[in-house]
Amino acid sequence: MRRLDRAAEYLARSAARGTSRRGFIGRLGAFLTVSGAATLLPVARARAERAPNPVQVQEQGDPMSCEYWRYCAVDGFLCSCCGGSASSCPPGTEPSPITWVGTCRNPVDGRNYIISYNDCCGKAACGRCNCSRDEGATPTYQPTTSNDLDWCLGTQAGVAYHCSTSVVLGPAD
Amino acid sequence: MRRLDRAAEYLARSAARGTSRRGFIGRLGAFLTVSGAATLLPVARARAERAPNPVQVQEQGDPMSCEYWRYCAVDGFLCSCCGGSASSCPPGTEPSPITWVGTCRNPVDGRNYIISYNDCCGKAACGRCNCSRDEGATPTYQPTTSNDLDWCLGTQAGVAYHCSTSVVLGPAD
Amino acid sequence: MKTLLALSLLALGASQAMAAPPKPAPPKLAPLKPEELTTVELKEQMPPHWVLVNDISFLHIADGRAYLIDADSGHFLGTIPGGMSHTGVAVSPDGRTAMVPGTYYSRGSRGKRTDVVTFYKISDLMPGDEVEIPAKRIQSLPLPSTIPLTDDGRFLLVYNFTPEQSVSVVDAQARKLVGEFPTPGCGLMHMTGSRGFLMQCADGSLQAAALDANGAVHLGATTKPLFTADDPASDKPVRIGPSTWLFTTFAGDVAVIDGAGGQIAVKARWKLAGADESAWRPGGLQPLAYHAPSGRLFVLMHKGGAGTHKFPGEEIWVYDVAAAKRTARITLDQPASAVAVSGDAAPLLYTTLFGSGTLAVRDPGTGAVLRKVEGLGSDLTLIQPAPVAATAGAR
Amino acid sequence: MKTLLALSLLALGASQAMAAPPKPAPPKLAPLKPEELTTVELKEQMPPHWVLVNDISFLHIADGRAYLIDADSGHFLGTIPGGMSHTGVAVSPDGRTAMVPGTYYSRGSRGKRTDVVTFYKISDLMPGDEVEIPAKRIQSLPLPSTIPLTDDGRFLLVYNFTPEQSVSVVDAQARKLVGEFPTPGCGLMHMTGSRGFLMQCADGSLQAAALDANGAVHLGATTKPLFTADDPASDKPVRIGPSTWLFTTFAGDVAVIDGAGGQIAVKARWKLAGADESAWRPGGLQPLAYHAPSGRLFVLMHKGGAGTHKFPGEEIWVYDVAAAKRTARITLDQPASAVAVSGDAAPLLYTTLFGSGTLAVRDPGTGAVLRKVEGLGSDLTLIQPAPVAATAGAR
Repeated sequence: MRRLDRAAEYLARSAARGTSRRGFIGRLGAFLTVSGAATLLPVARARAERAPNPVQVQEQGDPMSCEYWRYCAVDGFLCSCCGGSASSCPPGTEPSPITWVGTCRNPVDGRNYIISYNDCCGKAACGRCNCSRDEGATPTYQPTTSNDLDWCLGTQAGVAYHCSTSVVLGPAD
Repeated sequence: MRRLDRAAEYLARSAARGTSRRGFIGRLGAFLTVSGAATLLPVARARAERAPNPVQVQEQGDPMSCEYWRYCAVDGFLCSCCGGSASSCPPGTEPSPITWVGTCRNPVDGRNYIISYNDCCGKAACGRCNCSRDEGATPTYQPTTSNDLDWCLGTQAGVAYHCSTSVVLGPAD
Repeated sequence: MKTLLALSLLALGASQAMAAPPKPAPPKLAPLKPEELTTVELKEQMPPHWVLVNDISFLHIADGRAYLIDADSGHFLGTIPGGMSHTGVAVSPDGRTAMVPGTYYSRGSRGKRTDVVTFYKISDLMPGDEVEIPAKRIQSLPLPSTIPLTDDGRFLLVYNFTPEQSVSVVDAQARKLVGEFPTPGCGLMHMTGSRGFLMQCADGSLQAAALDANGAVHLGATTKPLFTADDPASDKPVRIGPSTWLFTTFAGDVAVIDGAGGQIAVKARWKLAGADESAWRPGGLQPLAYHAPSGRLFVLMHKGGAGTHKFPGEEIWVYDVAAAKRTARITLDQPASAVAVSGDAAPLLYTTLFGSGTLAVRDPGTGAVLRKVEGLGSDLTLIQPAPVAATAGAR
Repeated sequence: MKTLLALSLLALGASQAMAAPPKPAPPKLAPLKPEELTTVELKEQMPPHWVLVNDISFLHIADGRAYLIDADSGHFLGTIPGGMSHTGVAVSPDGRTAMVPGTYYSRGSRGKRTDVVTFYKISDLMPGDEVEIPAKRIQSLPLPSTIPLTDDGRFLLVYNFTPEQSVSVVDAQARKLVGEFPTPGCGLMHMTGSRGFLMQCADGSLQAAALDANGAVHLGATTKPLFTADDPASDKPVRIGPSTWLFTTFAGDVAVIDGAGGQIAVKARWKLAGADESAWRPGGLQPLAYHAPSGRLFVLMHKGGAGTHKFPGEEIWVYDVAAAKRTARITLDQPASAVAVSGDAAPLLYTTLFGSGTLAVRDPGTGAVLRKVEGLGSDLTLIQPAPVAATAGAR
C-alpha cells in the first residue's frame, strides 16, 4: 500500500497548490481507482478459473473495437484482445493500482461515466488492437489526465506495459 | 583468448571423431579466422578515426546490395548498411572471434574465395539491409558451416548480434 | 505514450476515430454499476486445442515471447514472456506447467548474462519458480530439440553451445539444476523413451545418450555416419513413436530411426518426392508435423534447389508413415514456414508464416482454413500444440 | 538464424537471390588479399550535420535505441543502445560524449529495475562509464526536457515520476550521482542559463529552479497559472534563447517566456494560426524546431480539433520569432511527427514520421527533400541534431 500512501501525499501537495479544476476530482478517482488492487494481486488469489469480466447489460458495441464507447480516451492495446476484457487484465499481468481517468458518454443511456484507464503490467506490449483516442488527454505535467505516461509505475516492480483496460467507476454527472 | 583455446579444444575433439570432409578445413578457418581479434578489441585500440575498410580493387558490385558476390552465404544484416563495411564492424560493436565460413566466386577474376562471416556484436540487431543466402549452409549440429547460430557467443560477454561481415580469407582453390 | 502507433496509421490516410456527438438520452435506465478490475485466470490444464505460438522478435531479439491461443474459438488467451533468442516453451505432460528457458542481459543487449528456466502455471501465466542454469544456452534459430522434457515431465534438458557442446539438466520436480554434461561433437536431444535420447553429430552420425535416475547424462553408442555430407539430415526431425524419429534430409530423403534401449537402428528409408517431383523439397522453420492417432505426417514442401531448406512451403504433403506413401497434397493459400497438428483424435492443423503475425487453423483433411488468428507479433517461429498427455486427460 | 526474415519476403513473391553460375575466368589477375576485420571509429566530435534519431521500439519497448546519421551523405554511422522507454541521448556541448539515461530489468520486461546513465564517446560508440541513478526515471512518451544537460555540460538532469516528482542530478564530469531532489507538483526541466531551469506544474503555472555549484537543486519562485485548463501548454516547448522558451498550447497559442535569473516573465503572446485558419493546430511528438542563427521557428501543423495534439503535421509553418510573423508554409510530401533543424549557419531541416523508419533531410528554405535515410527501425520519435557548441567548433 506504500504507493497509494504516496499517491495520497501527492494529492495533498497538489491540492495545496490550489488546483481545483476538473483535474482534482479526476485525480482522486484516478489515484484511488483500484484501491482494492492489493487484494487482487495474483500471489494472493485463489486458483479458480476466472473468466474475463463481461460488459454490462446496458451497453452496446464491440469491446474488441476501438470505437467502443468506453475507449474515448484510451491509449494503447485493448486488453479485450490480449486475453482480458474492458475491465479484466490478461492472465499473468498485474493491474496498475493508480492511473488516469477520462469521461465518456454511454450512447445507450446518454449518461457520462468516469472511466479509469488502468494499465495491465508485467509483460511486454501485447501488440494487438492498438487504440489511440486522446479526447481530453493532457500533457505529462498534468499526470492524472495524461495518457502519455506509463502507469505501470504503480505496480510492484514498475514493470512493463502490456495493455489497457477501461473500467467504469461510476456516473460523472 | 580463452574462447579460442576452447575452439582449439573443440576442433581437436571434432577431429578425433574422424570427420575429414569439407567441414574440417572450414572449421579450422572458421574458428581461427580472427585470431588477432583480441588486439582489435576496442578497449585496446588507439583513438584515431578509422574508416570502414573499402573493398579491394579487383572487385565489382555494391557492398550494400545483397547481390554482392561475397554475400553468397551471408545471413543477416549487412554491416555495410550499419556503419561498417564488408570487412569492418560498425563503431561500438565487437567482432565475433570465431565464426563460420563459406566459399564464394569472385566474378571479376573467376576465383573462389574462402569468406569468413564474422558477426559484429554487442548492440541489438541493426535491422538494415537484411540479406539471407543459404548457399552451402548446414544444420546447427554442423556448426562451422551453419548460419543458424548466433556467432556472437564468441565475444567477451556473449552479447547480441548486430550485423554480419564477409571477410576475404584467401583463395579457396 | 501509446498514441504513437496511431500516427503511422494516420500517415496511411486512416482517419482518427472521434467520439460521435452525444445523442438525446433515451428513457431512464439504471446507470452502469461501478466495476472492479479483475485479472483473468485460465483452466488449470491445456485442453487439446490450445496452442502456443512463439515469436522470436528478430529485430528486438531480447524480447521474444509465446502467445497462448484457443484454436477452437480463435481467442488470444495470454502471453508468456521469453528472453534473448526465444526458442519455445516446454509444457509438462499434464498441460499444467510451462517452463521457459530464457537468456537475459543486465543491460538489455549487453552486460552480465544470466540464463534461467522460469516456471509458469498455465492457470495464471505468472512467473513462478526460477532455476538458474549455466549461461550457455544455444542462441540460434529455434529448434524444439534444444529444450526437450522427459516423457514424464521430470527432467528438462537444455542444449548448450559455446561452441563447446553440452546439456544442462533441470529437475522440473525439485526445481533445481542437476548439472551440466559435455556432449562433444554432437548436439540436440531427440527423446527416445522415458530417459533416453539421440543426438546429431557433425559427421552425420547419431549419438545415443540417457539420463540416470538422478538426471545425470551418460553417453552411449555412436553410429557410423548415416547421412552424406552433401545432403545432411535437417536438425528438425519429428518424433513418430516413443523411441522413433523421422528425419528428412535437405533434398527430401526420409530416414526413420529407432533409438529404443540406446540401440540406434534405421527402420526405413524412403523419399518424400517421386522421381518426377525432384524439384520439390521440404523447408521452413518447422517443416514436419506428425499426428500419432492417424499415423499421418504433414510436410511443408516447396520447389527449389540446394540452399532452400528454410524456404516456406507452398504445399503440405500428407503421408501415411506406416505405408511410406503420400496420401494427399494440400495447396496453401499462403506459404507457411511452420506446420503443427493437435494430438487429439479430432485434430486441428496449424500453419504460420514468419513475418505474417498470423496463425491459420485448418482442417487437417482438406487444409481448408477454419479461422485465422491475427496480430501475433511479426516473427512467428514454432507452433506448439497442447501436449498429448493433456489431450488425453482434458475435456 | 537470420534467414528468417527472408521468408516473409518470399511470401510476398520476391525471388531469392541465388548465386549466378560461374563464368569463364578472365585473364589472370592477382588474387584478392586476405583481409583483417576492423572496427570503425568515428570523428571525435559530431560535425554540424550529424544527427541522432531515436527509436522507442514501441512493441519491444525494452529495446530502444538511437541511430547516428550523417545527414550530408545519408550514411548510417552507428547505433547507441537505449533501454526501456528510451527517451533520447544527451550530447555534451562539445559533441564528444553521448549520455544515455536507461532503464533495465533483470528479466527483460520484469524483475529488478536498474536505472543508469551510460557514457559513450562519439568516436567509438562503446559503452563506457556508467552511473547508477534512482530507479525512478519517468517512463513516458519521449520528451527532451526530461533529460537536459546544463549548458556547460557539467550536470545531467533526469526527471523522475513515481508519481512523486523529483529530479536526479548526475555530475557528468565526475561521473557520479549528485542526488535526487523533490519537485512536488511540477515536472520537466527547461534550461534557462547556466544553472537555472523552469518546470511546468499541473495547475498551468511555472516553477523556477536552479542548481548550486555542487549540483543540488533549489526551488525558486512560482508563477500564477499562465495557461488555462481548457488549453494547456504542450510539454514540448522549444528553447529560443539562453533563458527563453517558446511554448505552444494545444490550440496553437504562443507564449514566449524568459526565466533569466530565476525571474519568470511572459515576453510575448501570439497565435500560430490566423483567424481564418482556426482549424490548424500544432501536433506531433516533436512539433517545434528553432534555428537560432536565423531566428526561424518551424512548426508541424495539421487540421484537427481538440484531442489532436499528437497528430502528425501536414505542413510546416515557418515563423520569424522576433517579428511574431509567419514567413512560409511548406506542404509536406508525407506527414511528419517530428521536426528538427541543425544549428549551423547553413542548416538542414529534418523530419520523420513515427512508423515510417525514414528520416527526411530537407532544404529549410523550401522544405524540398534533399535525401531520405531509410530502414531506421519503425518507431522514430525525437530527432537530435548535433549540439550548437560542437557546430561552432567542428569542421
